[in-house]
Amino acid sequence: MGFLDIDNVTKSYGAVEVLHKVDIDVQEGEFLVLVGPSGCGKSTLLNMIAGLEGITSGEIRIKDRVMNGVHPSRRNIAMVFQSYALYPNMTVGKNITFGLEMHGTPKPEREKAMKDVAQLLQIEHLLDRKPGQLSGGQRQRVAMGRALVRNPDVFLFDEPLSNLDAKLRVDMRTEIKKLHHRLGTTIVYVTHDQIEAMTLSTRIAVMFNGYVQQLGTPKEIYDTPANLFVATFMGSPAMNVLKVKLEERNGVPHAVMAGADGAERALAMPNAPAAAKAYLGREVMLGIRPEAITDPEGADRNARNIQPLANTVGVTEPAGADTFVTMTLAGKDCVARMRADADVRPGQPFDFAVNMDKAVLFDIETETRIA
Amino acid sequence: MAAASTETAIRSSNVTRVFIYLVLLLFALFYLLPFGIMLVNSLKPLSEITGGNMIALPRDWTIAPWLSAWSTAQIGVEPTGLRPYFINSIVMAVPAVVLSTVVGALNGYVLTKWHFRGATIIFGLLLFSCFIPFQIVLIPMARILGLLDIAGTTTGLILVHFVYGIGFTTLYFRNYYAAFPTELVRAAQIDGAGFFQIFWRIMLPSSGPIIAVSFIWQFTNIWNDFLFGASFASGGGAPMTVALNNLVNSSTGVREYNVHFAGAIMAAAPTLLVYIVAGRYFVRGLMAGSVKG
Amino acid sequence: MATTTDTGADFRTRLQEWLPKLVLSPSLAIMLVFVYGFIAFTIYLSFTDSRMLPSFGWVGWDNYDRLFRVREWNVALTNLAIFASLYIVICTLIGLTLAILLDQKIRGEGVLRPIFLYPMALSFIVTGTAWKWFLDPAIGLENTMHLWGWESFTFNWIKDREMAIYTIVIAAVWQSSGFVMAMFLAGLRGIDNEILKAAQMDGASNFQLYRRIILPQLRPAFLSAFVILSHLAIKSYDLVIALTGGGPGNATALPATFMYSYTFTRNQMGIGAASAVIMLMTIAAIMVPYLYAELREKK
Amino acid sequence: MTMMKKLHMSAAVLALSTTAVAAQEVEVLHWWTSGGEAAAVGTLRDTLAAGGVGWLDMPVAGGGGSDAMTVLRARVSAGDAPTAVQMLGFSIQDWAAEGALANLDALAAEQGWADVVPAALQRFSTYEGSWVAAPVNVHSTNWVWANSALMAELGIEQPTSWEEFVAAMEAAEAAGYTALAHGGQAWQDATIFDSMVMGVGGPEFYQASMVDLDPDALGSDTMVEAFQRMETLRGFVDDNFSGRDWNLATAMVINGEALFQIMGDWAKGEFVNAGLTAGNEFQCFRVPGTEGTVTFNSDQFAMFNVTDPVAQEAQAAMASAVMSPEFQVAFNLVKGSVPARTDIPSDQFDACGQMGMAQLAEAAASGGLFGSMAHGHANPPAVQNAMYDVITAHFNGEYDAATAAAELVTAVEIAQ
Repeated sequence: MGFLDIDNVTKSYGAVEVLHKVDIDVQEGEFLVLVGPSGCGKSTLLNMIAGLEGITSGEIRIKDRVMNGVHPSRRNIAMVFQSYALYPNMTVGKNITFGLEMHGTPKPEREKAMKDVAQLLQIEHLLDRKPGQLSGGQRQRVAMGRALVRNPDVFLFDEPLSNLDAKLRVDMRTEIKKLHHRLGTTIVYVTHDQIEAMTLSTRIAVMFNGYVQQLGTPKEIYDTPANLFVATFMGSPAMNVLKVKLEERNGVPHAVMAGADGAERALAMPNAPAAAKAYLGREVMLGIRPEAITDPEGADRNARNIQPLANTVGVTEPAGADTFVTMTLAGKDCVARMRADADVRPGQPFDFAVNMDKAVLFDIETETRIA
Repeated sequence: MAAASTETAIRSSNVTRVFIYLVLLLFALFYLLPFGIMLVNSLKPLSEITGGNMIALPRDWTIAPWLSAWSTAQIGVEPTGLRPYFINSIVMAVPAVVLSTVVGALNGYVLTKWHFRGATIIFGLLLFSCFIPFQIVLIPMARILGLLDIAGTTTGLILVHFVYGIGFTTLYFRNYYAAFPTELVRAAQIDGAGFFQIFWRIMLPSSGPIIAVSFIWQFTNIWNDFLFGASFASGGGAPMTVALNNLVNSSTGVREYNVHFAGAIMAAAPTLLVYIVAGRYFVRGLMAGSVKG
Repeated sequence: MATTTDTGADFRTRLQEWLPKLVLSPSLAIMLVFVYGFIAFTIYLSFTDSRMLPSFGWVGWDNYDRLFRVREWNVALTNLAIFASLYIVICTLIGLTLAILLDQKIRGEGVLRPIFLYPMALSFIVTGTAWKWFLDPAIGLENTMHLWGWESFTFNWIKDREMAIYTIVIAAVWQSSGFVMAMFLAGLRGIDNEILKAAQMDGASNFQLYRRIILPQLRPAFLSAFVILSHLAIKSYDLVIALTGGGPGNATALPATFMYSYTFTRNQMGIGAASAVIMLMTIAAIMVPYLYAELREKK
Repeated sequence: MTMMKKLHMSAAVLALSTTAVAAQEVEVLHWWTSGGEAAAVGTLRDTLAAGGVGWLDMPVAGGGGSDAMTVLRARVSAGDAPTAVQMLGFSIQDWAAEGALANLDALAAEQGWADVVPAALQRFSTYEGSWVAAPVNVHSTNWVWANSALMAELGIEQPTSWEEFVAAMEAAEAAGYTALAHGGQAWQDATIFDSMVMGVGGPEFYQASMVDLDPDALGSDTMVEAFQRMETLRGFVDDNFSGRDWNLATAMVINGEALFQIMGDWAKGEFVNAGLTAGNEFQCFRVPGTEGTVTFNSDQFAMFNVTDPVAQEAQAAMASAVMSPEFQVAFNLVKGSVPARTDIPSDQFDACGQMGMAQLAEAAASGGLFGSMAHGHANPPAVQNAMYDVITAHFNGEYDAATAAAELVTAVEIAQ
């Protein structure tokens, strides 16, 4: 029993079901991020928690109170919108206290709450301005202030950072994380940006096509994606997914594929999951994150199974801290992530080191991880 | 070049600009002409009009026609001038404009922010009402006013104008509110504001331009209406247009054209004033909504 | 967008669910009675022998039969076709031209705009006489030109059976083109300047810029203008009465004047109602597809 | 405010708005809104005021009373008819047929209206033998108005035949004047058409074609000839006639720009207002060919049903005042028409007025008094306007005379 229970919830518009049996328990103080591409149903789910959309079947409970059919204002929640949704005709101060006023909080208390929040967010000097006079970052803070002042059970964030420029987005991200640490509130946060999801959350629900594809901590999601969708959606650059043949050689499963020159390459997978046995002699999808393919010196010292891979370098992309190297593997572009000073040159042969600890296998048909 | 530094990205040469100004001024002249004729002739003695050039300036300037039209001209059997009817028109137009604007705003709010099944059809039904020719409603409307016992009263007239204004005001507000961020309404809902609180506190304060459009449109239409005013008001309560028509359209007898023109300008004064004062909101309001259809 | 009811929703949620419909229902009721009820009544009247007041003797299609045998009705329909097409086209052209010119950062726009717009504020009861004078060859433009020494100038359209309908077009254009200008101006102001800059960098000339980039973006304004102008054209009444009274002869009769005349002057309410039904059907033929397209798109 | 109080208040407001009519008061719908005639109606109001009857004025100008008739329909549909309504000819009959008019028989009998009002007028004032309206005046419409100075200059005597009339106009045209002042509006075209029909065909033909609507008469050669005379007249009208108001045409005669105008006797007011005297500066005579006959129209006050006894009393007072010789004289002096009562001494009237009164009495006695088609006293509005359509189309050159006569038959048939 969680603090916020989403219990087998579905949503249909007419005959079309857009959310299928979503089941998530959120603990008190948890930071849950709903992430997925647009149209995956994440915003619909958030709106259902807020009470802005009805629930077709299932239950949503906050602190064990069933919220189905309860008016948004009675759920003791607060929401920060993508466009901030600041009331253009009211001052910042009014914007922040409007909710309290609607709930009948006496004026002195409202003033005090407003001052506290303004101080917390460092927007005291803006209180008498209208939203139109604020910068994007300031509006963002006001929108958060409006949510904070209500002291709700659950905070809902609907892509709050997507309207900010890149630098501000990073700053505000940190800001939100700090707030969460300081206040210890329960947060449900919607975003399509997997970096936000990774950095902010205590748990992530990856959504696609109205299904929760995987629910887990950022590390679980990243290291052991439940399926191909999660694997490719999370992480940047995306995970390399190669169609390989699984063969047993010397009693050890090997992923066999063609190199840039068309000749065979085989990567041993001694600690492949037990289920992989069933796939021996068949084609599977091999997932390797770019950072698991490095130059030998840059390979993870703690890794148990580093496989060498000789291949021709395609393109190199120095990105400052790292250099991304593209090569052709199993007929596809495959990205490796190197130290900046690795000595790779386009068109030259190079000996890569592949950390097969981090490799995952997927069934070609079901696209689920073989575990 | 001056144009390059301005916001519009269109550049044009100086020759073109002179040409543009010329065309605009010519059109301005064309638009001002009828009003100019009225104004010039309202300041002439009658003899100069019947015997002379209508575009010429007065030889003897006089404001007597204006005084006569305002307070002494014969309207029916009473030599009252247009003055009392002016007040009738105000008493009729203001409540009708306010009512239809408020209802239109509420309708627009419901149709965009509280969409429900069938709302689009209802909007279509409301919209089509803008296009009904008023002549056909005369007899059945009279019957209904009679049944409601408000025939021949200002209340009845207000009702009529209110009824046939709803379509237009709903159209304006709906299109305006369609562009109004729905997230604001959601935020207010979470903040605990109810249906009417959202309307009063969030929607209305941001509706300035479209209120101006609705006001201008409704006021002009209602003020200028003749058919309903003549049919549904009783003699003493007749609006300005009916009185003006009685002044101008007398069947037999001498026609005092200068007085007619003075009266006509007086009757037009409030609508002109509304256009000049609120006109700059008009384009803005249209921009915000109506043109998006 | 709004909440859809959950079973067992709390009172407030259900109230919020009902309030919008409650607020909308009086308007709907009013429309059903005062617009659709009256239209139904008119349709019914067109099948009766009503003369001075409504009466309810059923005569079938007789009124329609008579209507199309009356020569004046055909004149009115022809006139409407001429008037409406010219009026819509010219108003749109002038409105668009003025809007484009005004959009060139014109000094004095604040003065010019109300000048272009003000005719919409005046009723023809007010300006009809002035127009009549202006168009009258004996005292108006023609006479003035003669006084100024241009003896050969003639402008007697209002007296000419063939040309009189065009004077109606002139006055009507005078009244509405400013409003159309405002709609186009609003449309122009809503166009993103960056697109224009981009197009200029692509080497588009001003003419190309308008033809290829700007005009296509004004499509909603064109549609709105078309709908408003066409319904004004079909409803045109005051204008004709004030300017020509339908003359010379019946040369400028329009369906609206025809309908009024038959219903109220000639005590042939049945035929008047029949002509009103034809008018309504014409309006519906224009409006319903437009509404359908517009509203479906929005859904 | 409590609910009861609110109810009470609104009831009081309602009461206020309705009692206004229930008192000793008449509400009068009319289209006499311009200076002179409005003042004339003012004398009626003053008469009633002296008797303690209030006057609620409801003027609706425009379209020669057609706007007022529209308004009347709205008022009757609303169940809120005015007490008395200015009305012309067949409209009275139509409203009486709807059962909307009051019965004035008692008052008429008491005051002996039947003896003093010409039978041709009673045809409109009574419905199925009962009085429903009080006639105010008789306008005769077959007048020619002429500029005396111009006649003298051109050496023209008063024409007594169609040929002399044409000759006189030819003379004026030759001298550079407009021979016939005319305004191209349907009712003005129809007004001269009345006189042409009467002049060509005589009283029997007028009765057969304009009143009885006999298709044979309407399509006859006589009708063709009447249309040909219209074409002749059209030749004497200046090019700028279309849409011109009748009073502007009258002004052309007054100013000496034009020789004649064919118009009803209301034109006299224009001459008088311009400071001209009948018989001196201007002349009036019957349209040549129509001497001995009078085509007329008559303004009447139709009285609508009222149920309240107080209102009935006020209505009777109004009818009585309209029929009083004092009002008939006072009003008609201003209006240019002649009294509906034939028993009124003519000494207060000018030369044209006296001539008009004498000829009216004469025509009434000899059976030469006919309702004017142009002014809705020969046939119902539907037919009248259908005739307008043809007459005005022909006058503007759309038909030749023969086609016009044929069209007239068709138009009248459709309108019936």
